[in-house]
Amino acid sequence: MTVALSGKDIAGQLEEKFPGSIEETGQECVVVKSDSLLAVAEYLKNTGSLAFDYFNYVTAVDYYSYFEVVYQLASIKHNHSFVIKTRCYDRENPTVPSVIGLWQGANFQEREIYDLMGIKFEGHPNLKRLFLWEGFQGHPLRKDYLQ
Amino acid sequence: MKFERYGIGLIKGMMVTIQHLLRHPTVSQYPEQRLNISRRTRGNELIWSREKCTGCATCAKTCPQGAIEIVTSTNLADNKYEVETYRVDTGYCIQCGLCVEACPYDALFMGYSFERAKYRRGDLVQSDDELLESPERPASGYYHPEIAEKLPEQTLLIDKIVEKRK
Amino acid sequence: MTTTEMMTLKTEPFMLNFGPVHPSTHGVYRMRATLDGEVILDIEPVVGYLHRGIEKLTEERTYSGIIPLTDRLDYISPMSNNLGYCLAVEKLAGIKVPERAEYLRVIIAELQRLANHCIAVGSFLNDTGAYYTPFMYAFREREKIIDLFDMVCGQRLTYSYMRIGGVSQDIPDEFLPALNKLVEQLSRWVDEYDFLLMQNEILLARTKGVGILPRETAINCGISGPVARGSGVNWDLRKADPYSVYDRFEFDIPQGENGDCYDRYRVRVEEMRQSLRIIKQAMNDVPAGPVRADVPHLIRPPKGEAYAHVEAPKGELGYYLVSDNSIAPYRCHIRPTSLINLTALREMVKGWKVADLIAIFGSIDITMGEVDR
Amino acid sequence: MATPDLLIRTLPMQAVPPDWPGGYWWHWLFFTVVLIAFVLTMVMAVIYVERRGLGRMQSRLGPNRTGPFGLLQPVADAVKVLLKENIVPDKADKLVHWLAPVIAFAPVLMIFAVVPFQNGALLADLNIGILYVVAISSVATVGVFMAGWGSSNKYSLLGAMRNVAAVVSYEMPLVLAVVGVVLVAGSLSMNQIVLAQDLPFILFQPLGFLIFFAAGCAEINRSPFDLMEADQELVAGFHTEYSGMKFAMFYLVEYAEAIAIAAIITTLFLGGWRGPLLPPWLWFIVKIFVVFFIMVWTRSTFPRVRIDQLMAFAWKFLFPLALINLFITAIQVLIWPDALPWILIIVNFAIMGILILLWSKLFKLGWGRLEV
Repeated sequence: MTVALSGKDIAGQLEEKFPGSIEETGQECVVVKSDSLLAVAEYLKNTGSLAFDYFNYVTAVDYYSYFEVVYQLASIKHNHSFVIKTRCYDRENPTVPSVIGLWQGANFQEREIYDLMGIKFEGHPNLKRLFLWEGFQGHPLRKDYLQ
Repeated sequence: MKFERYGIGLIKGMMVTIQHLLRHPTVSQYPEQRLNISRRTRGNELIWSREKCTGCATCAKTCPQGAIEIVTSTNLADNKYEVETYRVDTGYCIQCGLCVEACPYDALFMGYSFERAKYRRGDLVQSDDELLESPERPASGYYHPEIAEKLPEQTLLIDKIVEKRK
Repeated sequence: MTTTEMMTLKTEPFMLNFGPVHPSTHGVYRMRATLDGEVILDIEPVVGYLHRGIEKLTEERTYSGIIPLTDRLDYISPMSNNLGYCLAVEKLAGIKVPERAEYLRVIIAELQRLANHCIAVGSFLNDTGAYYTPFMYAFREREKIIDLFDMVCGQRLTYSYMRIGGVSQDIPDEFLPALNKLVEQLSRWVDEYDFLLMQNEILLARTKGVGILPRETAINCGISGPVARGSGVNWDLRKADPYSVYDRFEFDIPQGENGDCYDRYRVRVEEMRQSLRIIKQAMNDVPAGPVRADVPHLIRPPKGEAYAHVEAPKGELGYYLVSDNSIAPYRCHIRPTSLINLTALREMVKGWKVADLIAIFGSIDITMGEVDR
Repeated sequence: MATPDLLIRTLPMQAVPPDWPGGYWWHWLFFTVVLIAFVLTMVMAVIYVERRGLGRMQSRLGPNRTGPFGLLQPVADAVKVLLKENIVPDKADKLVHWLAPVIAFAPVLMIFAVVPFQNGALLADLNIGILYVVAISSVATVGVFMAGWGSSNKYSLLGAMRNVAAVVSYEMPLVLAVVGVVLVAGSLSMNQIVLAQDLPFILFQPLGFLIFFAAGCAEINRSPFDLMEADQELVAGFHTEYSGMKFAMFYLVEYAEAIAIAAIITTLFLGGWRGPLLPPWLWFIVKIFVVFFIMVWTRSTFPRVRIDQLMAFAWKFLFPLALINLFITAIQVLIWPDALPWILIIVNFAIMGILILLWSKLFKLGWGRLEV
């Protein structure tokens, strides 16, 4: 059974390591500030007791006042999973650091989010639209998108 | 990478194909040879019962495609809804069967026939009388086990092959 | 100029489009390949020709109205898609599924795995050039499975059989005897299949050592399913994170060693045997009882979010649902197995020949409906 | 007007057999008409055999709607394909594109000029018949390459390049296998080779037969060497851009070549028209069908090889074996000219077994990946 790690434990560890990086702590997730996302992700991946080597998915949710980017991680070695989230409040030019350097699997998914939600991933080597054609106006998955 | 097994694997494979040459083919010739379709077939039309329908429009709310259009009026004398129009655009219908499941009064059935190709999209719209059950438009047993029992048993390919090898 | 320089042929790379209309891109996938003669220097995948905006559509539909949409994701194995979605909603709303429905779900999902692997193996062998023979045999066997699906749900491709809180209807009386017969025939057939091509020298030469996906890359790229297991990753959600009643059955997880095309093919054939094993165990103790929990048709799950994943035939298929306590989900993200499995394609095909590109692509087994959504 | 007589005397051509009607020109006309008719009807027959045979092997039925048992399917196909619009790509080299099917088709018909249907029943009994076959059969490749180049399509070009590479490589083992037969028969004339076969040469030359069959399949793009039109990779190879009549020509070439190879195998290894009871021409046709059926059978079973494996198979497997086979045959012909045939047969089969086992062990296809 994959164990979903408790948000409090991880948040404690992260707070110790990167003070001020945690925005909110949920039951099975933490919300980190987007500027410290890369450092947190690297810590989660490379720490022996956590070893989140497997990247399940990344997605984004539009909550009108902010975008929430959700990363689900799993560890094949320890068989546990965890969710980290980050928020960007800028609607015009939302930017999140790309985790493609840590997990290759984020490649197409970040492009997909860029395409449909309009969130830019800094450091992505090939950030182009994935499904829609170049020159398409708007980002369909945003809640305020109208034909 | 080597030619490891001296071509034995090649010959084994050829034995399998030559055996199939002697076996009976598993296909059936459609327009002449018709197999019995499943008793629960969701054919591409809907069967509607005017008597049972109360005009509650649950089917229209459930339909994920919005293919069902129902117009009702209140009959004040009998104090009940009366269905004025019941129209299904089977061109939009995806035969998911959710409306049949949702109907609280068992007034809706999936159709059992399947050869309903038309030349124009407009011909695919069924309304009122075209939706009633008739000998040409039997109802399917989908979600209605009492109808399913009366329909012919489905022909299965697993039975067919065993039959022919004898 | 030295002699060696004079001897070296000057070549010039050229671009070639594989797809979107090509016999073996399994739909409308397009690879913009840079070739040097027959050798592939680079490929760039181009997707989106089948994009229907399913994730956007889900935001306007009721929770049960999404089930027919999930059929159209991976249209080779709709039952697994249904199952994954229903699990996610059940997790979100906290619904307990009756025992009988759980068993039926497992049987149906494993049959679906068999049907999917029939197509995967058949079309992979077809891609290596076996002229439609294994393809036809595989489709014949799939047909038998489809017959059973037709029997339980009345449709042959878009089943929509699973419902939130169970399955749509109970199985008919003739289902279990037919299943018994099917399992018996299928295990015979898998052996015959082995005989046809498993030891064929040409197939071995074409697939062994071709398109190697190392274990580390597989994990790093988030690859799942038979492709990952072919590379030796011991990761099967049926064992690692058992959903439904999978923890009650005994089965093995086949794994490859080298991560080449042949291993992926082998893993699929072995998985078919394991699926048959699960079905045999499950069909003997299907309990009696209801097949559907009492769930309202327009269900309103409480505010919150849930992620549920299943081991679909192609890999980990997940649904991330966010609910705002209305009749439609606020957001439904689908973790597309096929799209993520394609991540490593570029590394896998570099330096191989055109013929290998097709074989490697075929061995990943994708469905465009799921890639583009 | 001494030209015809001069032609007959100067060309290395045997005189017309006395029991055949007419003079030289009548003979020429008669056989030309017969050959064209024969090739066209045979193509239809083998297409039918292939489609029905493949169908049954794949547990389907194959075409069965047109005429009794679907016998008229090839006719229907032909009518359909001839009525199709002829589409030429905009950027194609029009002349080359137009000429290619003709150039591919002509040599295939010419092969049949030296194939004996019966004792002496052939258009021209050249005393270098088999050499003529080998020479002329390669010309079809030019047509294929023209098709690939003229279409200005990259798939076509890749297919054409593969074809040229394959034909150049497989010509060597093919010819070496033929030389073995020529040594045993002691003549290059096709008719003489058939007359020399009291026992079919497949018994004396089993290894030669296998080599010739494999190399022949590769030359005419039959499975498992059908890389040139590999439909899973190159859509349709060199004839991707062809339609209508011109496509029909290529389709015709494909099957006419298969019949030609089957006819040559029949002549060289299976005793040609010789056989008990049935009339000779019928024996000949029956044997062609048997050989063709084996081609259909392999096509339905085997996957396709890759281009580098195709080359490796020609140069590392078939070529050395063909050379060794030639040496052994030469030694046998020199040392044991009067040996009992049955002893030779047993010895040759044993040698074949040993050589194939040994070479399978030594043979390596090589590593397919290049660092880029």
